[in-house]
Amino acid sequence: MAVLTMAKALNEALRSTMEDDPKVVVMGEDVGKLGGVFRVTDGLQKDFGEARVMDTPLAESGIIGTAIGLAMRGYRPVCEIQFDGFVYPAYDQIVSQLAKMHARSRGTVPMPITVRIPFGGGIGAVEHHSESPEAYFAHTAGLKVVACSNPVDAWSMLRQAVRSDDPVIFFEPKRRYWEKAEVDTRAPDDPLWQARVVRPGTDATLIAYGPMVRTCLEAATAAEEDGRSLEVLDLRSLSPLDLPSVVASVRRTRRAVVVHEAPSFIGIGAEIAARLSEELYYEMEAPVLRVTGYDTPYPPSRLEEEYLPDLDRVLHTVDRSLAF
Amino acid sequence: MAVLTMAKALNEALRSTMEDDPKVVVMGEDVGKLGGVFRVTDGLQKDFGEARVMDTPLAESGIIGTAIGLAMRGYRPVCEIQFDGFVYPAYDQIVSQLAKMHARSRGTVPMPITVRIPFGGGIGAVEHHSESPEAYFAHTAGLKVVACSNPVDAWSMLRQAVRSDDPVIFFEPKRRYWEKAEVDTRAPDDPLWQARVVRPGTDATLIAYGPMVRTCLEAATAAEEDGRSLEVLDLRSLSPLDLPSVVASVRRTRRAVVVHEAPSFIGIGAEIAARLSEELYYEMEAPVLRVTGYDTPYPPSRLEEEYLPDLDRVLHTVDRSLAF
Amino acid sequence: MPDATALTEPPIPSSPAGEVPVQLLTPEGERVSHPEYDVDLTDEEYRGLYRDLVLVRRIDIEATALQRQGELGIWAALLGQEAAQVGSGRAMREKDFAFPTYREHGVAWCRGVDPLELLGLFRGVSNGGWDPQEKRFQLYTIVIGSQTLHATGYAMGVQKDGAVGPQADGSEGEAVIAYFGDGASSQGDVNEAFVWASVYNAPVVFFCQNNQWGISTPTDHQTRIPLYRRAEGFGFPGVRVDGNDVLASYAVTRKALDDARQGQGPTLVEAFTYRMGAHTTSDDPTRYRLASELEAWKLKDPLERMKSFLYKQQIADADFFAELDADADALAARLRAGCLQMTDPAPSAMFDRVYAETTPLLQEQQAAFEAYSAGFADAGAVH
Amino acid sequence: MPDATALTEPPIPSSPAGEVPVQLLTPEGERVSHPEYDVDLTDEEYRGLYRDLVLVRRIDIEATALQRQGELGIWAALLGQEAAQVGSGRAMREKDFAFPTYREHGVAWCRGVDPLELLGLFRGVSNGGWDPQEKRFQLYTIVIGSQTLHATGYAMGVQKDGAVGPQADGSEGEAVIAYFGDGASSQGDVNEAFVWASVYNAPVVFFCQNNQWGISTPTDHQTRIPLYRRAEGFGFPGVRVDGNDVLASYAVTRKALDDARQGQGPTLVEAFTYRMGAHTTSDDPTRYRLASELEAWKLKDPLERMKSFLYKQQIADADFFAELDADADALAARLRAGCLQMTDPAPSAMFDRVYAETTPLLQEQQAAFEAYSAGFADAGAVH
Ligand SMILES: Cc1ncc(C[n+]2csc(CCOP(=O)(O)OP(=O)(O)O)c2C)c(N)n1
Ligand SMILES: Cc1ncc(C[n+]2csc(CCOP(=O)(O)OP(=O)(O)O)c2C)c(N)n1
Ligand SMILES: [Mg+2]
Ligand SMILES: [Mg+2]
Repeated sequence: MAVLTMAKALNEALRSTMEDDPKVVVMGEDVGKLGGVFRVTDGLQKDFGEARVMDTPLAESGIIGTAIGLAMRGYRPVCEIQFDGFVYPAYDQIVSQLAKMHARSRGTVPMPITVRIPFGGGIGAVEHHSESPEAYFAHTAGLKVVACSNPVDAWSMLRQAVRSDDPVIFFEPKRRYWEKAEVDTRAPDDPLWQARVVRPGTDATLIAYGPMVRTCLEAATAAEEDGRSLEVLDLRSLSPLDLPSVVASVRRTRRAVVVHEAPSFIGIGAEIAARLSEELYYEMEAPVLRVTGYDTPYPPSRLEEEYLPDLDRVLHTVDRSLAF
Repeated sequence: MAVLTMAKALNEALRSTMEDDPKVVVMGEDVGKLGGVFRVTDGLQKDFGEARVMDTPLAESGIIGTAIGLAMRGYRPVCEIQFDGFVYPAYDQIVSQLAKMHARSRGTVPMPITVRIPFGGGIGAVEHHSESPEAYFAHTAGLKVVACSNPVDAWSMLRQAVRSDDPVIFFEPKRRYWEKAEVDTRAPDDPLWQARVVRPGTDATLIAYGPMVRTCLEAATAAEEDGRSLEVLDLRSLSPLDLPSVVASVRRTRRAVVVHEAPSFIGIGAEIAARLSEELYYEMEAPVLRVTGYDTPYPPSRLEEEYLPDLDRVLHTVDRSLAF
Repeated sequence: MPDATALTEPPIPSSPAGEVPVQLLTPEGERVSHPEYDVDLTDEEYRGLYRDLVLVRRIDIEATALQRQGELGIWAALLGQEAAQVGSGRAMREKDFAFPTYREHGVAWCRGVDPLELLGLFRGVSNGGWDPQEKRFQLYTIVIGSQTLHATGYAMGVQKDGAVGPQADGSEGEAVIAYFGDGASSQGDVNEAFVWASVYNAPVVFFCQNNQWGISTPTDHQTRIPLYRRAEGFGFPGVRVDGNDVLASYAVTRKALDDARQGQGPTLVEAFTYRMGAHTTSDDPTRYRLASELEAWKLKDPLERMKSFLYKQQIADADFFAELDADADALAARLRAGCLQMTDPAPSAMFDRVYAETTPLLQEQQAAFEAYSAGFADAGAVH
Repeated sequence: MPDATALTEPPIPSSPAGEVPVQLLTPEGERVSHPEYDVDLTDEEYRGLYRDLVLVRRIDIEATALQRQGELGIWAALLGQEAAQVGSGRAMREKDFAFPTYREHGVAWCRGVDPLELLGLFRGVSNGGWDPQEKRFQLYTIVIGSQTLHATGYAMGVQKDGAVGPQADGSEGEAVIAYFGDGASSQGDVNEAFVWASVYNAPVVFFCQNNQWGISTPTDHQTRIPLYRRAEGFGFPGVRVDGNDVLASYAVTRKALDDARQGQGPTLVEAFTYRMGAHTTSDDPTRYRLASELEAWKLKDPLERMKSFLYKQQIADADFFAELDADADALAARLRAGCLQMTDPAPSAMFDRVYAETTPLLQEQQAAFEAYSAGFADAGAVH
């Protein structure tokens, strides 16, 4: 067992799938010599060569479009999009080709492609470097969308994503890249599509993913001091959504607060609220509440702490929930 | 007062704003001599010239990107995207530039651009010609998103959209292009951002927009025979959402069913459900239910009738709502 | 604020000068020579090409008729482009892989795709029905330009597999061909494909059928110089071929594919041709182009010139033509019958194969859908 | 399935051959002549250009220092690219309009943008604080390539306004300049801008600073021929200029802008230069490039050669240089002080100006935010 940062855990996951399967290729801007701007692909080109770790031209549609062609030839590309805000030039290839190819071809043309996207704010960056575009992809039939929240999951989820025969949009919470944990690379993987209760509790469920899991854990710890027992559920997979786990948790706690950095309007939180209000109509004590980024463009970084959900806003909203 | 098809009403709206304001320019693929594949821009190039009605090169990012530049120069472009499924190549320009320019520039660079998109299914078309991508845009802060459902609104909403100093994504339900109504071009405009009760009722509210408004009206008529009084609310604006009107209606009927062609997962319906379950927590008799397209790629057209919400599915869901 | 009339017209320059395309067969059916390109086919092969042209046109005409009769939702006719497609399609070697648009019925034919599959697509029973790997012919791509990147990526894969250059089996390796139109040349994706292909020296041929129109938009709205010259800007060769000349289309494509498979990287082939029909059956070209233009192009008909050639050179006799006509009739009849017999997919199929591994939510929706539909069937039975 | 080692390396060809760029000043500061381009400036103008170079570099160095001290989130240094930027920036006429990337601090300087606004952006207090119309300099664009389409659209607007060619006020009309990098040349948007500009013959100059790198990616991963030649493929002229030569950069850009304003359409200018620093302060170029490369380019430093020229030609004396140094110090001090004094925007400002006409939902969020924040302030007061 080694103590790894999330970035390193992802790096090891790539390395191990590349060792296991010669068809796995890594491609993206600056993923080679530089090892990616977050060093997630560090050392891979050196060890696997330029044919398997490709510094591509600077064009995201080209990255995804050629990855699709490589997949048709039997490769298993892992594409890196440098930052969340730069995935949009590839949107057409993702939404109209990557997502639809399997259905279009009635399964004869699978798309075992992983698109890694560092996402979210909190790193003091300039515009377009702090976005949370996950709802765009989760709303798209044919894609699978996941987000890891810690090094252990980073390792096991990325390995499973790469091995998946479906296209997976893999969100990595960039402000958590440097967080560390013990990662047992020989432990059996938690199934990729399952949510996980990362802290049990009884008074309300905090539902989160990616960077907000830790925020929720901190909130739960703080709440404990006030005698409140909050359960924290890490969704891990956004599409498919592990609704049974969500329902099971909220059925117990009877209250739910969804937390994400992405804007509220038609975000993941809306879907969870809609589902829970239907599934647990007679069982909940309060409506599902949301703590999210505001419905504005991501602000200049000096304001990002105001924009991003934090411990206080989570607790404030838990209070509102409990007041129902 | 003239009887106009929706396509003609839109055409007249463009003509009238072009007459009113020499800065209005129309641009897109085949909008000139051909008058657009749906003839919405029919005759405009002939009357206003090639400088104001531009047949562009075949590239959607180019259309929106140059429209942004034209807007910076003081023009007021109305862009046509030929079909819903072809807007994605322009996604980056729409989401990262068009939507964010006003905020980025602190209002010094307004974006008075209208992007017209024929949307939705039901016309027996091949792939990519029947999509409902509205949630992608409505989730995007900085954009306004509307959908018209009838010729009268088509006329007044498009005129207001073009005059708006904000970017408006204007969805036109393509299978309703040929429906007719009397359009009084001298009547005062219903404000663009307001929903409207198009049929009052007491037992439940059907919430719809674009092509599904008529489907809901038909369902309400059919329900009447069974002694059920359904209210039909046409949202008209999806972003901003006229929540007060939605709440007012459902507060009266206590039951709501949202109907749209777009997939269910993280669609507009989810947002409405989330909002209503919070706003009317103690007042509703049933959870908000949704009748939507399935979470699959739009199927080959011979299956589209199975995919699209219809009168029966709406009534079936109303039954479910009433059973709560 | 200047008034409307003060706006100057954007000065779109007039149609790109017609630089002379490679030609091996004149519109009158005379064989001519070209310094760089030639074909040396047997009589049987010549007849084979003509046969393809005729059958492909017949498929197209039958499909158009079926659409008119309401059997297809829409049809995108290849009328006039048969030579470009058959020439390039036949230039491919067995292992080569093609990435079509929505109009490559002639190429599909050369790859052995049953035309009924094409009808199925335009009828709306599928989004393509053949197995792309088996036919070495991708599914039709409707979003303009996307497939050029797929082709380039596939070609990069060929390269990674070591399948470029002399192979253990004695062959010269594999090549890829990407089809697209004059309109498509404006798309970012197509130009990105040019970047990728040239930087990686990928074994891909970009085959642009310049049929003069992108729906109602003439080519001078997409480029102000001949399209084949686009390649210069990316550092690889471009060549313009007479796309109504099946022999030249064959020769030029064969050379480009062979160059690619031998490791010489991409070529852009511009097949200068003409869309003799409407853009699709939904289109009305009288709104935007003069009848005289069509008349002029009719004189360059790709079938006529090949027919003259076969006659003049006595490569084919009346029997051949009669037999071919009969075969075409039989093919058309088969297609018609097949189309009319085509059944819709089971509704519930729309939930299948969205993913390689389906999801609980989708299964839930499918189950609900099936229960709902069954309820209807029951209700129907009762009434 | 071939094993990993069987994969062939993609044969990326070696760096594009260095075709000779237009040069008017050698690295040693010798004035040389060029058959097509020249400048004829007064001594004061020569000194002015040098002054710009020095001040711009000083801004850059100060900003880098401020970033190191935690005052800026990040900084994208222009070190080494001063001549390309000052040359092209000063070539613009008053009404011309520039569309920058995120590195055009030198052009911003020429357009009269207060460098403090740039610091504000990289500090995170704004996304660009100047009024683009007033400065005729758009906001910085971070998404690679997007601004080339904006520039083209703007240029189409210039055309529609009749502002190309001789004007009533005696001027020769307006032109537009779009900045982008070598990496950006691969983006679909940039190539679409080329299509648009050439088809509409728009008065826009595409100014590509080929600084040899796109972060860690060398230019041979973006193109296999010199970038200025990309324009050929789209039917408009391309020219490579020594981007470390302020006089040549000025001359070539001036000519291209004047051509554009006179109705001769677009030109692609490739300014061949070198990014002497890191991509940004977050970058570590030692991971991907050799120190020797940097050393070689240091000999071509854009400031040094201009300084030698001024000295040798006795256009400037020691006093001038001393005074300039003092001015640079003063500027740096002003920036430092201004940066340290910069206040964050009011948090609630993030809800303002999302739209020209705000929305009820946003107002509701803003109100809730303000109430919540006020609650905190109160709470804070109590504890
Ligand atoms: C991205 C995209 N935009 C628009 C369309 C609609 N459309 C279908 S065909 C066509 C014209 C294509 O012209 P060209 O590339 O010359 O091919 P051709 O139809 O002439 O074979 C257009 C605009 C599309 N299919 N995809
Ligand atoms: C669409 C997009 N993709 C990726 C990035 C991240 N990124 C920022 S700068 C850069 C390299 C740009 O290289 P070049 O165009 O040569 O400009 P330079 O930085 O050298 O001035 C990249 C990849 C971005 N800003 N936008
Ligand atoms: Mg065409
Ligand atoms: Mg660069």
